[in-house]
Amino acid sequence: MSELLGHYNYWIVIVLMMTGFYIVIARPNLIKKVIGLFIFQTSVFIFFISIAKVEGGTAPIIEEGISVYSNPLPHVLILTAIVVGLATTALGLALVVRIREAYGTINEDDIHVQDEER
Amino acid sequence: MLSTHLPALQVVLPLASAPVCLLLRHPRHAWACALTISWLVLAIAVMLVQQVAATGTISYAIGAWATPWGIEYRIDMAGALMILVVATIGAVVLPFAGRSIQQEIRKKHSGLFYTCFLLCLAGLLGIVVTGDAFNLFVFLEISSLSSYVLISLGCTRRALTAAFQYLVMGTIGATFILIGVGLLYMLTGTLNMVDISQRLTEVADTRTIRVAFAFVTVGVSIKLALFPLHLWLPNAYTFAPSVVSAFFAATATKVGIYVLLRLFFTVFGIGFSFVAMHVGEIMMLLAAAAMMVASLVAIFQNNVKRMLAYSSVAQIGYIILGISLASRDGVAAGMIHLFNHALIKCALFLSLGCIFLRLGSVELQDMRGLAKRMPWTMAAFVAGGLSLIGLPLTSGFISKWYLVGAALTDGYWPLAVLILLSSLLALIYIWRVVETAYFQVPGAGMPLVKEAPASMLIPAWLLIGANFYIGVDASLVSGIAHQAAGILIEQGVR
Amino acid sequence: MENLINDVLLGLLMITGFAIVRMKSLLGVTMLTSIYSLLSASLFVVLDAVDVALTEAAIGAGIATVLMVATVALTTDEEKVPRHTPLLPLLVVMATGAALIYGTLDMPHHGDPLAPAHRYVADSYLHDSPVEIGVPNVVTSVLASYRGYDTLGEVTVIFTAAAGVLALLGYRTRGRNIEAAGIRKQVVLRVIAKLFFPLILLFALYVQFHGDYGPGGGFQAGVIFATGFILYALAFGLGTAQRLIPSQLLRILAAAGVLIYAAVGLESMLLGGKFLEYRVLADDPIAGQHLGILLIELGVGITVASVMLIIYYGFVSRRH
Amino acid sequence: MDMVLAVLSWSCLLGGAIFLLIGALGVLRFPDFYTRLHAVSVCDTLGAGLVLAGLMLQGGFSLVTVKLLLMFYFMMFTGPTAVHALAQAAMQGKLQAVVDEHEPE
Repeated sequence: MSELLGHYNYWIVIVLMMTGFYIVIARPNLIKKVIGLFIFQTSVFIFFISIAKVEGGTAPIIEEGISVYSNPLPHVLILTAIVVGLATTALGLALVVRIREAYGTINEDDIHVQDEER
Repeated sequence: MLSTHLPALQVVLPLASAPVCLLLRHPRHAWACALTISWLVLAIAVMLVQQVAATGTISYAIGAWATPWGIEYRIDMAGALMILVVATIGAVVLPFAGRSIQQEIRKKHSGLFYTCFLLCLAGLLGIVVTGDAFNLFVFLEISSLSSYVLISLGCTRRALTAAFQYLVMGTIGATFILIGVGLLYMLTGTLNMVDISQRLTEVADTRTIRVAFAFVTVGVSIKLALFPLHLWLPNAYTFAPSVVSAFFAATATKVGIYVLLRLFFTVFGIGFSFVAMHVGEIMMLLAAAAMMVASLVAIFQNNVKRMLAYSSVAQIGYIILGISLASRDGVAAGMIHLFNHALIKCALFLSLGCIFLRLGSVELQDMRGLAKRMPWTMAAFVAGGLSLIGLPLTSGFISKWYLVGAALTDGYWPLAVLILLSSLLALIYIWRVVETAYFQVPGAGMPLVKEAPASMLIPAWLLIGANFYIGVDASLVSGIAHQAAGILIEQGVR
Repeated sequence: MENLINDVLLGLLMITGFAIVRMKSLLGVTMLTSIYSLLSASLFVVLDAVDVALTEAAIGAGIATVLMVATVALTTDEEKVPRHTPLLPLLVVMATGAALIYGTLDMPHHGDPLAPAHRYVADSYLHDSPVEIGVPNVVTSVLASYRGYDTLGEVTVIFTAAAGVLALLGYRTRGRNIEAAGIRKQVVLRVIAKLFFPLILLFALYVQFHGDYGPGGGFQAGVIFATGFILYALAFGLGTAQRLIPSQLLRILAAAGVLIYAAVGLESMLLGGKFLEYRVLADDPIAGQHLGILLIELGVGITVASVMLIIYYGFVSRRH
Repeated sequence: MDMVLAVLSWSCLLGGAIFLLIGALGVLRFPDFYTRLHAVSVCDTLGAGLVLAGLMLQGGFSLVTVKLLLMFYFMMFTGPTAVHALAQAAMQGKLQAVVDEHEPE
């Protein structure tokens, strides 16, 4: 039972990750794919930050009279990863805009059809 | 004094000159800037290889923080070989780019092209020299993002969809790597790869570490286009600008393979990767499938660039095959093929770039009788093709010789047969091009084209020359590769 | 109490996630994504990651949403229902999820203070950074000094994104004032925007320079700074904003930020230290660390702010 | 004194929560865009305001309270402005309000 209580947090985060992953690989709409990637990445960030949590700790800003802090290292990694994620999202969306201009659609299946015709 | 800072300069130089390149208004200036930097990078790479050969593994603590606390740059023989590959290809490809980019990319984009090229170069070099698992992810993303941009600059609209497809798959791969790194950190408390490997011995037999291993392996396999995760590669190589295809075919996937080597041997160790997780058998199977299936698909392609892209997937199979043997000879053979294939594929794509410059197409049907009009270009293509098949006196022969030898030593004789079969398939698809270019008459109304300019032919022929040199005297490459493989195996055995 | 908030937020995240899968209107999905990001930012606060929360709120719920809305406006709002039933993706996702859950079984419990992740490197950051760097916010000292090289990489990544958006979308450096037809009538909005614009910039400066002591730093400040200008551009049109801060200037600033960062690294090299070894920048090692962190955070802030604006200009000027 | 403060602050928090709940209910139940906007605007300002007031009472005379005051100040501006902008945009987009046809004469 304690096994279950100690890990259910991670399990929910895994469900969140898989929701994003599913959107990416199952949906033919390109915007939805980018959004799926965004959700997938954000959920991975939640996973990392969950690792960093220490029971009874506070934010890792050193202050008098506090001895237990949460782990700062995953925070740093995720700060970096958030920015990387935004860069990916921006680039992906820019590509979507250009694809729409070139093909007139942002549906992957329709794009395949157009590519096959040529 | 400067020589101690070479590992940092190797990466920071192209990284810091990319913004400068963005500010240069004239395309020629941006090109000149990128060219100078790429040659400097090559010079640094050569010096580093000498240093590593003289003193052994180099470690450079960035910010002077001791290893697990700060980020460490770590170069051993295997890393030095990879740096040399990436830097060489970068330096050879850029002179070619001047003319080719002028034609294939709109003028206002060329400054951005060189910016992204330098960023990609910095990213790839950063991946190779870093000793830190998370830093690897960051530089992986630098190289990936810049490569999405470089691919999307191709001249047809399909370049956009190819870039998007690569972006989606690449990001999934990177996120998988991130998950794996997170799991590793969770159980070891460190991000330095050597440090992880030391602390891993206590916790290796946990389900968490097994899953971490699976995730990083799958993530990296997407990046290196291991069959069947190669789906992004054919489109990306076909629709990217010629220079970009040449650069990526020689470097991007190869760096992915290097990361895989680091993971299997340095981080997880042979005992875990190959004995407990059976990654050798899985990789061998996938590699064999890649060699056969991708070569077969290549035969039926009418776009020569696409043909070469599928051939790349097959050749990655060869390299992985060598690694999957997990023996010193096997890994060395894989690395030799990695080096040789980088040279060959780059030369082949460069000659296609010459053809594209003159013809505006790389479709097989447009290449009828081309050999009479562009003799030097086609000769370069044929020379590269021969090496791809693995004829004696070419570098391809050397690497296949070592591969077959390693497979036979370990008693995998069916693999040797497969290598020969796959070479036969290579012979068929190369022959299709040769037959069209040399023995068919050009159709009526086909444009009368001139030979490609020297600035583009020289880089291609330089690589072809190196290829024949290795074909005759492979002692240097094979020496470095065997030394590197020895170090990897030593790290892997524990 | 904290656990309860944690669970409620996780539950809300799940609901939002499923709603995103099911919803067909892309604008609606965009809004839900923004909510998802905001919820995760709140979760980060509960999990003690205040710096990350600030960043996620500014980037995920702020800028990313603006970009998504812009993309939907430039393309289409409808999502076509897929013709085939996506069975294979479902299987792949199930397998991946199952693998991850299998992996959790040997993990240390959530919040366990004895977990190896907290005992080794991170522990000494908490103990040594007040002495070695002298900055109360440990996240800042790890980000800017111990792992400063990652941050250089990160600035480069965002710079790459700017180069990519410039290459893909470009923008007109000069042009007519593009604004939606109705915006001129929004008097209230314009007045409030004018009122808030300086306040937002002031707040950005606070976040930039207070990052040593509290949550904040170059990234967050840069994004907030850009948000101020985006608000201005929304209310007064892109042309007015571009007169205020021209595209060419942004290009220079984006490059300058990366160069400042790299220059700090090279300078410390010239002064006899390793790359990014700040302690050689001043006579006193601690003062050197402070100076180094200040400078690189400045570089980060400049690049992030100008890159965000470059990206925004790129998307908005695409509309004809 | 502490007791009084605690009771006051908790009743503020609770009251705020109730208003927020009512607002959310209104968004779900009201028939068209404008009435829903109405539900959001009134209850959001009051709900969030009360919650902030409750938190200020908890904070006492400290930096936190100053920050909360600033937040209150900003919310008083942004909430109504956003709702106003939305309504105006809807008007310009020619969005029709739903009018009850069976209104008694």
